[in-house]
Amino acid sequence: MVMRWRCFRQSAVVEAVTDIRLLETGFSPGRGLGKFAQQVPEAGGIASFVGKVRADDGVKALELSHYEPLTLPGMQQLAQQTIGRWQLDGLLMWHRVGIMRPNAPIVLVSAAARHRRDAFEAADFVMDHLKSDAWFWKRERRDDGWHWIDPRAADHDDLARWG
Amino acid sequence: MVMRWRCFRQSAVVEAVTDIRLLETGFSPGRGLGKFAQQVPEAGGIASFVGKVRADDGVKALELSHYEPLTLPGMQQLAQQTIGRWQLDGLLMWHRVGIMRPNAPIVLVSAAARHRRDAFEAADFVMDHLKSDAWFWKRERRDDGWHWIDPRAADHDDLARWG
Amino acid sequence: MSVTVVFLGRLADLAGAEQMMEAPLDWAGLLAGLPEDARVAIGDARVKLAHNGNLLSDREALQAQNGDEVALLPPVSGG
Amino acid sequence: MSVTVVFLGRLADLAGAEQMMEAPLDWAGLLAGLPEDARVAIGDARVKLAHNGNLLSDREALQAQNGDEVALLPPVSGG
Repeated sequence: MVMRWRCFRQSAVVEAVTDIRLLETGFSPGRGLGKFAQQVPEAGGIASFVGKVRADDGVKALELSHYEPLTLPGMQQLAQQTIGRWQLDGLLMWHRVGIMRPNAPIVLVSAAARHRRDAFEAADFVMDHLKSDAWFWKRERRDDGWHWIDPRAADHDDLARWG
Repeated sequence: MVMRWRCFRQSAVVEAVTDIRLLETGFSPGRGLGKFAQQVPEAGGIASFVGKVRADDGVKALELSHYEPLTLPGMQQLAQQTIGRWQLDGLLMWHRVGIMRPNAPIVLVSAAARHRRDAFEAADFVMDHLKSDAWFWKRERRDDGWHWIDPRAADHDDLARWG
Repeated sequence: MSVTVVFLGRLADLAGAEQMMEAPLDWAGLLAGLPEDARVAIGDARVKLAHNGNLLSDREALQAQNGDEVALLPPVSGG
Repeated sequence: MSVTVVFLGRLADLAGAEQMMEAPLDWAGLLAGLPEDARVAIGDARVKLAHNGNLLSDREALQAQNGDEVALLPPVSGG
């Protein structure tokens, strides 16, 4: 599942390790980050984000559904777009699907770069796009049953920052 | 070394787990992040940054020196400032001192928050301040001996973003 | 001689996760095969349509043949 | 009757990591106790001075007594 992409960026060929996965079962963010870091020894910095199912608000479970023919290809396109925009040594993007319990990790994004700003901005960019511009549908189970969740207005505002 | 701070933020008392350390020996960012995540179960998101000694440029070793009476208190003040500015469930800030080999982790920052933007911005803010506004002096050993490193102009520009 | 129609997100609550419809299938035929409340929900122009895994820029231009898969995709939420 | 003077960063290359100077010690006395190249380096106004762990806003106001610690801190770099 780990691949190397070659993309043209400002007339220079750049190569970055990518690791893009849709996961049907739970994963350990710490172990995922540890292994990713070993694959990008040249990187001076790695910025990461872990999103979890919140353990409050009376949510008993969260279900993320996806559409196979679009969701993973969409994540791969997002990775290529990100690699084309920032100078990265590597980009990891793992996203859960299926039913998750509170506190379970949903998403892990990690961007490795020579320079700190590239790593931070790339991780931030990927998260904003996964959050409101990727093919996932989310519903929560509460005491009174399942409820579909729409993106918050703040998510659209976040996305708009990238132009 | 794990403490809870109480700070006043916009007239509300906020409480955040803080874990601020100066480390004389090597550490595992993955394990550090794993343990930190367990202490902030309420957080929906955790943004992190790992900075490592670069494995290129002919650098054989890096030495970070500090001044005991100022360095750790300065990091604790930075933590309180960060907790006062963003709504966080927790903030981890570990910084190595001493002599390090290429690829060794130098710094680990992790910010846990209910909302993604708070976590990203807090981690970014802390890194910018540790990089050019904290009491560390850095020198590299190359084939021809030790060389002191000054902050890059880009680091001062990064810091200026926060006003 | 049929087309598989897949319903994502809250549309699945109104029309089931999947239906078989008679081929060939165009936009009018798709609407005609749906229960009233699903038809109303699909009236929202933000609902996208994919034909064999490709998004259609004009969903009303749908022309699906036997064995094809069509998916109706409401606005997403993730992360 | 002495003051410990600590030199950080590249100042340590010019003056050693630590020196003992006679107490009481003021700014003129500190400068007088330094080798020429360290005195030149400290002429840079970005070099800060800490007295018993507290930064002085005006380093020339230094008044250190027996047993005190004074530190000379050049511009930092970290991360």
